[in-house]
Order: sequence, then C-alpha cells, then structure tokens
Amino acid sequence: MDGITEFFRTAPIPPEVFSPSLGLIILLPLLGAFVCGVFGKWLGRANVHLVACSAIAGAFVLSLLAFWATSDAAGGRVVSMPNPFGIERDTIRYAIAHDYGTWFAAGDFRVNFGLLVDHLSGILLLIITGVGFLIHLYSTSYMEHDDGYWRFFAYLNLFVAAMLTLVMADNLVLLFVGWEGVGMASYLLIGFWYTDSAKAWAGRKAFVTNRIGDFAFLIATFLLILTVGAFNRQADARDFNAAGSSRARYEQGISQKGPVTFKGLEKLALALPEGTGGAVSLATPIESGPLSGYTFGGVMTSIMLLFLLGAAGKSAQLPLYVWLPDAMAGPTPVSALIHAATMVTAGVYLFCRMSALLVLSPTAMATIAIVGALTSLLAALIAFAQDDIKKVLAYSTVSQLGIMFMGVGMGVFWAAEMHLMTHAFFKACLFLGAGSVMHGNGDETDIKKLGGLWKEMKVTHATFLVSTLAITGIFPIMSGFFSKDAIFHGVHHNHLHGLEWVSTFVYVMGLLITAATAFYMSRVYLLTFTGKRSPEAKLAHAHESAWHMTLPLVILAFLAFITFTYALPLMPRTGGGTQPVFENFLSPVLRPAETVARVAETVHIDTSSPSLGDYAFAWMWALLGGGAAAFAYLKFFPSRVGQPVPVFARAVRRTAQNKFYVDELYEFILIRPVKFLAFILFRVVDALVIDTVLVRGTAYVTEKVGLGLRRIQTGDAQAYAAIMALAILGGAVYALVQVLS
Amino acid sequence: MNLPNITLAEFLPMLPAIIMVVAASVLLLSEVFLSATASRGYQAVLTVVAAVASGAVAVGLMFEPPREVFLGFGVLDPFSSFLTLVVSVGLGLAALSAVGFLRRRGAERGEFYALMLFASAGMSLLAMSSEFITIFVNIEVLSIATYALTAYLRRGTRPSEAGFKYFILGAFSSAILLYGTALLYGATGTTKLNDMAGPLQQALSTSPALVYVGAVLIAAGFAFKVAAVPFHMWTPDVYEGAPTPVTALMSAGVKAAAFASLVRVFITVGKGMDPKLPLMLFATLALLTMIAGNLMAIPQRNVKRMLAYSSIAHAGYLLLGVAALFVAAPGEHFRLLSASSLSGGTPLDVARSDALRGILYYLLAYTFSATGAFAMVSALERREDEEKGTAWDLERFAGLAQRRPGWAFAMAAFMLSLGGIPPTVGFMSKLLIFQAAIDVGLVGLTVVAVLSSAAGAYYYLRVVVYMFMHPIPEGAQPLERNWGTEAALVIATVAVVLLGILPGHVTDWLAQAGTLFGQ
Amino acid sequence: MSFFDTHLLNVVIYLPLVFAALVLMLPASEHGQVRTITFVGMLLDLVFGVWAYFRFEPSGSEFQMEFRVPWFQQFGMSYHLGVDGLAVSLLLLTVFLGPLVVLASTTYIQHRIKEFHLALLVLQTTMLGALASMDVLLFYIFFEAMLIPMYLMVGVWGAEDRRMAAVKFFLYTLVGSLLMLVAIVAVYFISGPPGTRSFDYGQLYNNLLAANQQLAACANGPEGACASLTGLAATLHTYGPWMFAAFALAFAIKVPMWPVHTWLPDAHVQAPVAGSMILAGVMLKMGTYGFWRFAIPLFPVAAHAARPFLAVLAVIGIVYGALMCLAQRDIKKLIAYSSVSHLGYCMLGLLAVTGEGATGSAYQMLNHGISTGALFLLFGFLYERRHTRLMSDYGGIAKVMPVFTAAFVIITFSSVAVPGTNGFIGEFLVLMGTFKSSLPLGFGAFATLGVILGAAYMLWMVQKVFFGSITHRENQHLRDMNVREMLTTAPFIVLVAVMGLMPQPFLDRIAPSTDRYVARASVGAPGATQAKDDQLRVEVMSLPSTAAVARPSVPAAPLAARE
Amino acid sequence: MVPITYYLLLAAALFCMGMFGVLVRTNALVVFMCVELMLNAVNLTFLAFARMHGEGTGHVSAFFVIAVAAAEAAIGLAIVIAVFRSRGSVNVDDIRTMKH
Repeated sequence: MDGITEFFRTAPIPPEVFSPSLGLIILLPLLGAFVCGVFGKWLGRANVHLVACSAIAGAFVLSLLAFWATSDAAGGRVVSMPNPFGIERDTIRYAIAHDYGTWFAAGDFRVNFGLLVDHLSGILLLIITGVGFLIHLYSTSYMEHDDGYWRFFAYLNLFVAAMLTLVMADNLVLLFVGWEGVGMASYLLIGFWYTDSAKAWAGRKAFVTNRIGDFAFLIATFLLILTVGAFNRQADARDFNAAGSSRARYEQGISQKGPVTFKGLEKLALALPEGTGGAVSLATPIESGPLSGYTFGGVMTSIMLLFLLGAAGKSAQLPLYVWLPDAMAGPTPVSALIHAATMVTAGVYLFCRMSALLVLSPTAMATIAIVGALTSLLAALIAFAQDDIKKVLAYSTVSQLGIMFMGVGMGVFWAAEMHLMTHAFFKACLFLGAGSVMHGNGDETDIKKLGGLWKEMKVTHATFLVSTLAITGIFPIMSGFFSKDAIFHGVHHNHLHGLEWVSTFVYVMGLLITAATAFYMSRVYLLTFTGKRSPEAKLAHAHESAWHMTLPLVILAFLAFITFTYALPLMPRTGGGTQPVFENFLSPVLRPAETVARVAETVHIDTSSPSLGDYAFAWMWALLGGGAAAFAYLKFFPSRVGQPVPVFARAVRRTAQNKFYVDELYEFILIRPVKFLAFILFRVVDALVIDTVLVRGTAYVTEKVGLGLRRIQTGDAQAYAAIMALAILGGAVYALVQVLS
Repeated sequence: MNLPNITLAEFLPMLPAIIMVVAASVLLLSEVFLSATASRGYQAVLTVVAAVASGAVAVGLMFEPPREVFLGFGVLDPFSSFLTLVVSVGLGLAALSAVGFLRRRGAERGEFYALMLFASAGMSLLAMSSEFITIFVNIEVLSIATYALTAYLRRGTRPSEAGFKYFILGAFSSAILLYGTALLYGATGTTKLNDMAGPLQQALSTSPALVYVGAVLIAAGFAFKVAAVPFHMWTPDVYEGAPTPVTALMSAGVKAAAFASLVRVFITVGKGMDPKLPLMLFATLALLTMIAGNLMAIPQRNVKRMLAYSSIAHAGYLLLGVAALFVAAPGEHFRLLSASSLSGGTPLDVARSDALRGILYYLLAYTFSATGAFAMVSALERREDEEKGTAWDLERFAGLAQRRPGWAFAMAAFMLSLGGIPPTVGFMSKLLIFQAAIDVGLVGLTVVAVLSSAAGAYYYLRVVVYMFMHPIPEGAQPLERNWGTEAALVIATVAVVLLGILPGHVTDWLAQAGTLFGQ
Repeated sequence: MSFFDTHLLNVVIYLPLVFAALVLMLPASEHGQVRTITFVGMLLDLVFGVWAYFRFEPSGSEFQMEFRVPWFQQFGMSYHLGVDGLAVSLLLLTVFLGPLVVLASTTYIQHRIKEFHLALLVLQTTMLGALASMDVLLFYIFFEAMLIPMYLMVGVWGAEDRRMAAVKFFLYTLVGSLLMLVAIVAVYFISGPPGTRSFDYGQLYNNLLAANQQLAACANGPEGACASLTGLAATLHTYGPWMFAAFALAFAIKVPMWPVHTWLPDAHVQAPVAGSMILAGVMLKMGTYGFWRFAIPLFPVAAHAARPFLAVLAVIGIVYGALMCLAQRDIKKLIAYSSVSHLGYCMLGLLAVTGEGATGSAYQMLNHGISTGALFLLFGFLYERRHTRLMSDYGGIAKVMPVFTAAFVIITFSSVAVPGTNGFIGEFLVLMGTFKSSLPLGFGAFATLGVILGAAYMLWMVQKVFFGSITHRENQHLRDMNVREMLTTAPFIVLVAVMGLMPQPFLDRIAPSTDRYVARASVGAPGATQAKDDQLRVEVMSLPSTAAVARPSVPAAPLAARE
Repeated sequence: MVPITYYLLLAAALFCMGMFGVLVRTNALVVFMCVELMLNAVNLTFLAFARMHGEGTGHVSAFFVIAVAAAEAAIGLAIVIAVFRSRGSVNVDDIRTMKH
C-alpha cells in the first residue's frame, strides 16, 4: 500500500528536470497544426491522422508527467518553488513552472512567456489533452468522407495548442493569447463547412460575440495593471507583510515577471483586506494616476464585473450566450471538444485562477452567481422545446456552465472546477454519442425523426444512457450528481457578506434547474433511443459506428461514472474532519482565496459536507424532472397523437422553440442601429458634409471666383486704362491722406 | 564750359548692352543683302552667341566694385549685373525657341532677332540706370522694341490687336510714369537718384504732396510693366497675341528689368519718406496680384493665356519680396499683413539684402521656368489653329508623355517649378522670398501667398494631368522636332532641376548681388 | 573608417535613384529587363537597409550613421542625415516593401512599364530620404517631392477615377504642408539671433528647449503668469500654438486623422496595387513620424494644450473609421477606412505620452505597414483576376482559391490584432499606454471599442468574399495563387508571425527613441517629472566646416554712399 | 510775370484731358493723339520746374521726351495701320477679340 502511494508520490521525471520542457506541451500540437495545415494535402489522409493524433497523444503523455510532477513528494519533500513575489521563505507548493523570458516589454511594463502548472491547470491539462485525444481519434472516423480533413485536423490541433496556452499561462496577457486563440480556432472550426454561408455566419457571430467579451477582458486587464501600480505606490510595509512579501521583493517580481502575473495578483489580493491593517485596504481611495479618487474595492469590483462580461462571452452566459447554439454548425467532434468540454469552460477556469481577487468583491460574486443561475434556467427552458439533438445539448451546455458560474459566484470553487471536469466527460460523451447517432442515421439531427435506436446502436445507446444519468442525476451514483450537488450544497451554505439572500435565491433556482435538466435530457434520451423508429427517419436502419468512434464513447462514459469518487469526503481536513478528495486536491491553489475570504469577511465559506438527507432531497428533484419527462413522452403525448394541441401550449412551445426571441431582440436593439449609424455617418457626414461640402466645396468656390474675376477682362483697352486710372486715383488719394494726417 | 571727360573704362559696364546692340546692327545690315529665300539659320545662332557673350561679361562684372558710371546717370553694381545675366538668359532661350517657331511660319527675318536684341539691351541698361530720364528712355527702348515684336506676325487679327493694346496702354502708363518723374523733379530739382536723397528730405517738409503723388505715379508706371493687379489687364491679351518667343522674352526680361528699376528707384525715393506708404503700396499690390493672378488662371484652358495669368501671380510673389524691402522697423501692425516682431532681431540691412537676394533668385528661377514653358507652348502650337483659338488648348498636351517623353518630362519640371514644388528651382526661390518676408514679419501676407500658390498648383498640375494621364487624341499631327527648341528645353530643364537641388554657387553670387549701390 | 561608416545611409537612399538611371537607359520595350533591374535594385537596397538596421546600436547615441555636409549655407541648411530607432525601423519597413511592390506589379502593370518603375524607384528614394533627414528643410523637400511620383502613380496607372483622385491627393496634402513651410521658416527665425539659427533639427530643438521649459513652467503656473515672459519664450507663447497648428495640420492630413481623411479612400481605391501598398505601408507613417519627430517635441507646450483635442480626433478616427468600413461595399475602400482606424491607434499612442503608448504606436506603424500592405497586395491579386472591387461580385471563392484564402485570413487576423500576430502587440501597448496616460479613462475605453468593430468588419468582408457558395459564374474558374504571388505574400506572413511572437528585437531598437520622445513631449505637461537635459537635448554631429551655422550674408563693405 | 503754379495747373489740366481722351475716344488715332497730349503736358511740367529751379535738366528732359514721343509715333502709327489692315477699321471698340 505504502509502496503504491510512494510510487504515485514520486514523479518519474523529477520536477526541476521536467519543468523546462513544459513548453513542449504547447509546441507539439502547434507543430501538428503546422504540418497538417501546410503539408496536409500532400501527406494524405492516413498520415495526417497519424500526425494529428500523435501530437495530441504526445501532449497527453507530457501533461501526465507534468501533472505527476505537481504532486511529487519524493522523500516527503513536497515539490515547491520560490514565489517570485513573496519573501524568501514563501514558496509555491504543488506546482511547477518555467519562465521562457520576455515576450515583450515597453515602458515599465513587461510580459513573459511564463508557464505554470499546478493542480488547477494540471487537471485541465489532462482533460484537454485526454478528451482531446479521444475526440481526435473519434474524428478520424467521423470525418472520413470529408475532403477538408487536413484543414480540420490542423484547426483542431491549433485549438488544443491555444487551449493549453490558456490554462498554462502564468499571467493574464499570455492567458489572453490562449483566450483569443481558442476563439480564433473555434471561428475556423464552426465555419469549417464554409460553403454553407449560414455556417460561416455562425462562425463570425461566435467570434464577434467573443470579441465583445474580450473588449471587457482587455479593459479589465488594463484597470488591473493600473491598480497594481497604485497599490505599489501607496502600500506600506504592513501591507506587504500581510501578503507575505516585502516591497523590494514585490517590485523585483513585477520588474522581472510583469504586473499581471497571477502570483503577483494573489499578493495584491492578500494585502487588500481591511483586516490586514496597513496603508492600503479595500476602502482606501487611490491617490494618483488615472484611477485617483476611486477606492481599491470599487475598482476591484468593476474589474471583476468586466471579467465577468469577458467570461460570459467565452462561456456563453447571459447576455452573450447566443453564439453557442449557432456554433453547433461545426462538425460534431468540434462541438464536443470546444463547445462542451474545454473552451467554454475557460470563464470558470479564469475565475478559479483569480479566485483570490474575486472574493474581494461580494458584489461581483453575487452578480456572477445570479447571472449563472438565470442563464442556466433560461437555457434549460429553451432546451425543453428544441428538436435538434445538438441544439438541446448546446443549451444544456449553457445551462451546465451556468451552474458552474453559480458555484464560482458563491465561492465553491473546487466544486465548480469539479463540475467542469465531470461535465467535460459526460457532455463530451453525449455530443460524441449524438455525433455517432447522426453518423449512423444519415446526419439526421431531429430527435422527432429518430427513435428506437437502442437496438441498432447498442454501444452508443449505452454510453448515452450513462451520460444522461450522469448529467441529470436521476441515478445518484454518478459524477454529475455529486459535482452538481456539491455546488448546490456550497451555494446553499456559503454566504456573501451583506448579500445573504443571494444564496437562498440561487439555491432555489438550482433545484428548479435540476428538475429542468432531468426533464429535457430524459426527453432527448427517450425520443432518440426508446420507442419505435420514427417513420420519417432518413434511413430504414441505423448502423453502429466504427471502433474509432465507440471506443472514446466507452471511455468517456466510464469516466463520467467513476469520477463521482472525487466528491466523496475521504481526505482529512486540516483542523479536523474530512473533506472531499477534490477540494483537498485543489486546496493548495485555492488557499489564498480562502485566506482572503476569511480575513476580509466578504464570504463566509461553509466547509460542511452534505448529509444523506441533502443528497436525497436533491435526488428527489432530479427524479421529479425525469419522471415528468417519462410520463409526458411515454404516456401522455403518445396517447393523444392526432388530437389538436391547445393554443396556449402551442404559443408557449413556439416561443421556447424560438429561444424567447433573444437573437431577434439583439438584432433589433444592437446590430441594426449600429449598421444604420454607420450607413448614415458614411452617407451624410463623410460623403456629404466633409467630402462634398467642405473639400469639393472649397475647390468649387475657388473656381467660381476665378470665373467671375475673369469677366473683368473685357478685352477693351480703354476699360483697362480706366481701371488703371482709378487705381492711380485711389493711390494718390491714399498718399494725400497720409500727407494731410 | 568743360565737357566731362569720359574714359573708355566708363563703357565697360555697358559692354553687355553694347554687344547686343552690335549684334542687332549686324543682323539688320546682313538682312539687307539676303534674298527672301536665303537660309537664315545663322541669325538665331548669332543672337544666342551675343546673349551668351553678354551674359558672360555680366558675370564678370558682378565682381567689380559697385560704383557710379557716366556721372551718376548709371551705376554698376552686382545687382544690375545679375539682372543683365537674367536678361541674357531669357534672350538666349527665347531666341532658341524662336528658331523653329519662325521657320514653321516662314517668318524668319533678321529684324525679329534684332528687335529682341535691342529690347534686351534696353533691359540691361534699364537695370543700370539711376537717373529718371535715362530710366524713361530705356523703358521706351525696350517697350518700343517689344511693341514691334508683338505685332511682328502680320497675318491674322491677333498680333495687331495685341500690339495695339500693348502700345496704347504702354504709352499711357509711361506717360504717367513720366509725369511722376516730373513731379519728383519739381520737388527736388534733380533727376539723379544718388543726388536725390538730400533734397528729398527738405521736399518732404516743404511740398510733401508733390513727392507722394509723384511716387504713386511712378509706382503705377512700374506696376504696369511688371503686370501687377490692377495694372495687369493688358497682360493676358498681349501675351496671347504676341508670338510665343516674344511672350517668353516679355515674361522673363521685361519683368526682370522693370523690377530692377522699381527696386532701385524706391530704395532711394522711399528713403526719408514715411515708410508706411511704400510698404502699404506694394503690400496691397502684392496681395491683389497673388490672389487675382492665381484665381483667374484656374479656369483657363488656353495654356498660353494661363501662363500669362501665372506670370501675373509670380509678379505678386516678387512684389511680396519688394514689400519686405520697405518694412522700416518690425513691429508695425496692419490688419491682413501683420508685420509682427517675429524676427529674432535680424539687423534691417541684412534682412533687406536677404529680400533683394530673394527677388533676384526668384527672377532667375522664373526666367528659366517660364521661358522653358513658353518654348514648349511654341513647339506645340500650329498656325492653322490660331484663328480658331485652339492653338494653345490643353488638348494639345494630351498624351504628350507617350508621344515625346522627353518634352513631357521637361514641361512637367517647368510646371512643378512654377508651382513651387521641390526639388525644383521654383521651390527654392519661393522659399527665399517667403523667408525674407517672414523675417521682416509679413507673416499674414506670406500665408496668403502660400495658400494662393496651393491654388496655383491646381492649374499647373492640370497640364501635367493632360500630358501624362490623357490618351493621345486621334488625328494628332506628328510633332516635328527642332534643334533650337530642344536646346532651349534641355538647358531650361537642367537649370530648373540643378538650381533646385544645388543652389550653391548661384546663391554665393547672390550673397554679392544682394548689395545695391548706395543702399 | 570605411566608406560605409559614413555613407551607408546615402547608399540606402540613393541606390534606387542609381538604378532609376539604369532603367532610364533601357529601351522602353524591354519590359523584362526593366522589371529585373528594378527588382535587383530594390533587393540590393533591402540588403543595405537591413545592414543599416543591424548596425543601429540600441544602446548607442540617439542618432546614428550620421552624415553631414554643408549645403545651401547662407540659408541655414545643411545636408544632414541620421536615423534614430524609429526612423531606422520605418526605413527597414520601406526597403522591405520595395522588392515586394515590384513583384506585386509584374502582371498588374501592363502599359508604360518603364515609366512606372522609374516612378517606383524615385518614390523609394524620396521616402527613404524623408525618413533619414536631420535637417527640417531637407525633410520638407523630400516630404513634398514624395508627392510627385505617387501622384503620377495614382494618376497614370490608377483605376477609372484616377485623375480626380490624384489631383485631390496632391492638393490636399500640399495645402497642409505649405502652411507647415511657413511655420518652419518662422520657427527658424525665432529660434535665435542671427548666427545661431539653423534649420538643423538638433540645433533648432536645442535652441527652443530652454524657452519651452520656461514656458511650460509658467503655463502650468497661475493665471497670467506667462505675461511676464520675455524673449524667445514670449514669442513661443504667442506664436507657438499657431506654428504647432501648422505642423499638426500638415501631418494630420498625411496620417490621416479625422476629419481631414477624405483624400485617403479615393487615393487608395484608385491607386494601383503598388501605389496602395506604399501609400498605406510607408506614406501614412510620414504623418505620425512627423508628429513624433517635429510637431510635438518642437512645441511641447502647445502640443500639450492641444493634446485632448487631438486625442479626441484620434479616438473618433478609430471608431468612425471602423464604422465607415461597415458601410462599404467596395473592398479597397473598406481597407482604406480600416487604415484610418489603425492610424487612429498610432496617434492615440503618441498622444498618450507614456512609454507603453509611444512604443505601441511605433510598433503599430510597422504592423499597419505590413498587414494593410499585405491586404492591398492580396486584393490586388484578386483584382487582376476579376477587375471588380465590389464584395457582391465575389463570394465563395475560398472553394477555388484555398491558398489565397488562407493567406488572406491570416493577414486578416493580424489586422484585427489576434494575439500571436504582430497586430496584437501594437494595439495592446497603445491601449494600455492610453489607460496609463493622464487622459481620462473614457479615451481608452472608446478606443477599445475598435477591437470589437475591427473584428466585425474584417470578418464580414472575409465572409462576403470568400465563404458561402460561389454566386457568380465568373468566379468558378479563378486560378489560385501562382508561385510568384506566393513568394510575394510569404514574407508578409512570416513577418506577421515573427513580429507577433518575438517582438522584442524590434522593440529594443524603438525603446531608446521612445524614452526620448516621452521625455521631450512631457516637457509641456504639468507636474511631469522633467527628465534631465541630456535626455532632452538632441546631440548631433556639427558641420565638418566651421561655418556650420548659417550667417545671413552681410552686405559687402559700406559702399560709396554719399549721405 | 506769371507764377509757376499756373503753368503747373495748366499742365495738370492738359494731362487729365489727355488721360480722359484715352479713356473715352473710340478712334484709335485720336486716342493716340491723346497720349501725345499727356506727354506734352509732362513736358510743360518739366519746363516749368526747370524754370523754377533755374537749371537745365528739365529742358534736357523735354528734348528727350520729344524724341521718344517721335519714336513712339512711328511705331504706333505702324501698329494702327496693321490694325486697319487686318480689320478695316481703327475703332477701338472693335479691337477686342481676345478677352477673358
């Protein structure tokens, strides 16, 4: 037993040896992308598959090693490294990092190619590369009939590289590179079948919507930089002590690593709370600089709200969720990887990464939670009425992301992170299942035209069922149930300072969402797999997919089941009691946040683990939803086929089907006006006022004056002489006046 | 009574003029012995040789010490010598461009070149004269010659009409000038500029009206010769009607000589009298001339006429330089022409000699650019079209770049130079003038000048547009080449570009030429 | 002391002119030779330019590779060359574009080929000269002379409306720069008593420096404190704003800033591909460069007073330009207006007067040269095939031209500043500089809107042109890029990646001039930490001969004047 | 004896008459004669002043003016003849084909 633990606690490659090669994890997929993209055409299908998959596989192995290294505790010595922003004794444990030097520096600002892997990003590394690999494998079969395969794999590799950059970055700017990189890749992949302009438009919509988020992200970054500067000017020794740092070290850190490094921001967060004493606290007004007058707390809140907008763009939350459903235009593996498992969770990752700063501002947290809750419910309701299997899954993704945001917003970071992971598994599985269904049914996506597939596509059916149970929690011993419940439990018992009502509100919403999720997911499952095969089906008989596709399904389904163990309270909690495995696992990353929350008293974080009663209560809600669905689609509707549907029902259904007309609303209040404004400005201001009136007008007037003057030249010598005479007269008169005066 | 003994050395300063007169006489005499059909190629050559010779002598004279000659009826100073140089340049180029022009019309006669030479002699002497009667006589010498030249081509109505207008108005204006002279004579009792300073002082106290009115009349007389608005009215008509080479000579030589005399007279007369008067006088003239000249040129499609208006505009810039001469002390304030104390304390005499320098350089630059441009016009025009009035239409230039790239390039250089675009001499000369004006603080006027020249760029560019960007009109007759014209074009182009890039030596001379006898 | 130690810049500048002479000697019918010779010339020039770039020592003195000889001295001018970090970077950009422009035109230009290449070579010389001039008037001469070849290029080889566009371009620019000429001469005169005056940049600046500092001191002091000024400071107080206005107008037209931008769309749309590339790539930078080098350092106080106003114009330019793009149907016009937007960033970065902002601005100048240059180049290829500029005439051509599409999309990403491309670095630094600067936060926020709009219009255009199904039969058999075209495009794409991933080598050369610029610009700012004089003063070589400074020619010995 | 002023006034009057004539008369020859009248007015002024100052320059000037006037007359008449040849009239109002 000890042998085993010892084995797991010693990394095969010691951290200090491994860390310099962290960059390879990004480089491999990038290389793959380059090769596939440039030479793919000549390489041929098989080679492209080989290159792409092996690139990801390599990245996966490396990630595994990296992950292993982060938990290395060979000989009881936990892996650790000095914190560049902290005092000498201050170390970062359970993390490995490497700094590849300056990316760019100007003025007193700098950004480094700094990579950091700790437990938080480690988990994501594994998800990205692992799930990514499975999906690559899946795609080799799924895209077998497409000529653009080389583009596809190039883009896919590119995406993975960007996503890895996002999670491994140790500073905001580098993270932003990944942040936009994944957006770019998803733009390319959504519009992969560009000949269908609707799909291409969907890609653009995704990119531009994301850009709206990035706009907020950028501004937030700049404000953060300003705040760091202000803090640096105003803070005194006690502040730095409270943060476990010293002015000298802190400034050195900033000059070496740049102001927006996460470790540095942590220190800032640790120094800001009132409890720490010192010259700077949340209530302190900033003295000089562009921000002068605002308090640190206020600025922090607005920064976090801006980040929320940014995250909403990437993670499809209100008000920017609209792009995700359209993004289903892309190939299904893409939807699985990008729009379910990885990219869309970037927002959640961002907040976990900056949890220490986030907990400084209850307002922001409350907003995040509420936004999450509303998005989640809205999406769930829309999902009720969708008939396109991918659309349903898309909305369910939005809904699940909303749940994660609720968790983040209420300070249950570990649970949110865990749900991120489990969701990655079961949602990927669901999407791939859907893909497999489409693949086997001539690309039919309308669940009304499927049905009865459980006989024909056994593996797909089984995995789909497992994942459905996982997401709904109808069968409680499933990862989804536990992770979701962990969030709701935390949401229920955590309290935001001054905003206690939020937790209740969000909790109630959560219960409704549970039921709703159970309902629409069961609906999809029932309509797709059970019952009789629909008469409108494209193919008389569906066929099961090849192993490339089913193997990933099985693995993912298994993962979707097994990972519930992480939520079990097996680990000893420091200071007595037990805590869930995952919380314990993430604690090195999240400790600063807890400290800040404790000191600043912004969030009261409850550490109790749910009792069986809680579990039962949550389960009941899931059963409720599932039961309703079962009743409706097994009994109710089949029984009254042919009977007219009541008007109100149809109205409701239509509204839901049309996504509550949100897209139309945006079109009407946002896009149209901007286009109109542009048109007016161009026609009126630019073309008419500036160019015609002012510019050409000047020329015109000049010419006309010339024409007028020219009329004086009558050709009559005597007239000329007369004018001369008059001029002389005038001159003489002037002269005489001069004399007399 | 004892006759003043005039040594031969006294004639040295007149040498350029003498050369020209001799050449003219030779031409006239030789013409007597020639049959109507004899080849007359030598005449142009002789003229050019005379021009070159006199120009060379002038350069030599430029380094002679400034002094009075002929008992103060004339002075020799670098200023006058430089002007002689300018005149001979104009003469040479005009003569060269005349070769082909006359041949195409079968109007080659010795008289033509002789008259040109006489006119030039008059100009060169005018630049030297420092006594009113001498000035008047010389003005008449050059005017009468040009009257004749204007009406030289007897076919068609235009030459005679032009001649008539020029003659009537010219005589009118010179009468006015003369009357002004008489008044000044009455006030001071002398007609020699160098003796005038003293008596003028008293005259200003005893009978100021005479002096001022006299000054105004004289100014008007000169304003006519330099074609300053509103005394410019004759210019377009005469320039259009006159044979193009003559127009070239007029625009270059006459203007130069007139400016020379104008400056010389008013430097002296202006002394002692309230500085506001000449300043106001010339500033106003400059203002009107710059604006009107450029604006009226814009709608012209007739290139020859356009160049006439442009020559008016350039007179305006020169007048700006002249006005700069008469800013007695920086710090005077007028509305438009704010003579403010921008200057970081340049001594006035330095500023003044800078202004003179500017004027001279400008004259040289303009001579090259304008004569070149007119040579081009003369090469393109055809007698048949004159009555239709299309002989000088912009269409003539259409597609020239494809037909004769060399010509097009030359013309483009002239146009850019006239427009004052670097790296041509036109820019450098404008720069010198503006510099002088700003130095004494005529900033307002300079801004006007600058803006009007921007407006001017438009019509110069239009020629370029036609040459480079318009297709060759169908049915365009072949352009016959002629050594004279091409020589003129080459010389002018080289000068325009070189003086623009390396103004070096010329400006070294100018450093000298900026000195005016008795200034 | 080899030849190149002293003459390298001369070589870089006049090499194209030498080759122009060679081309001139060729018969006009020898198209192949004309093109080859020109290309070789540009290539050689590139070699020397790169050499100069690497010779430039970031840690060395401000201006390097100086060359100065007397020229037109009575007039205070001297022939003085020299480059600082910014100039040498722009110089690199110029020589980099040279050969590519020639390649781009090999099939595009079909008539009057010899003249075209002559114009190209002359244009190259004038642009390089303007960048390397250390004498204000010399700069002005090149600055103006630049117009002539470009004017011909637009007017002769342009599209249907070329004449109008050419004349408009010429006059528009001329008006502004003529006023600047007056200001230049004026500042020459106020700069000191006769004898100490000079048009040399260094001397001119140093002459004004002390006065500017006094002026700044009083301008930020109590009301009416400046009434007590005397001498140069007083003159600057009264006339400085006007002179700055003249400078600013000239350069603002060149940039172009809103609202004096309307020449740009016409010129760009009508110009041939080479014209558009050079116009966007280099010429527009002359405006920002002018602000950086002349307008702001010479009149820091006036500049500081006008700063908010100019910054507003810049921000308007960013947003307005982007909105204009959304209203275009004509691809070239769209790209032209996107230039207005991008140059708005450059100006904003300049006006932020922070290290980050200025660096970003300088970097953005290079980026814009590359990305927009490349966009025009690529569209040129397309235009050669279809001879239409309307988006509606394209659509779905990605199917038939995959490689072309890939290239275009990459450049598009660079143009909308996706991280990892060069565009991002510049835009990020500019925006951060703006936020850090003393300008209100609103400026930064509004400027950041450009990030959204940029993506919106560029992708919209890409969508309309490349994606969807092929709507026009003519487009069905478009040929994809051939080798020559790929070779022309490749350098741009490489640079996009290189400058995006390893910007530091470029930034290192820009950094020293940035610091100096910021120091000099903040002379006029209130409470700005005044840098030491050695940061402010411009150190340049003096004339080899003693008569370095222009003495106005004093008239020869007093003449035999009677009175 | 008659004071000098009278001569001057007379001369001025003549000059103005001449000027006026140039402006209004339509016959080219008459216009031309008016110019001559102006010149002679100037002569008168010169002589008057010469008398006043009691020195010779004025007289000399007068002679020169007369000589020049003669020359002008020669060329002028020639031109008028040319005009007459080309259009068969010497009416000033007809001589205006070149304008604007």
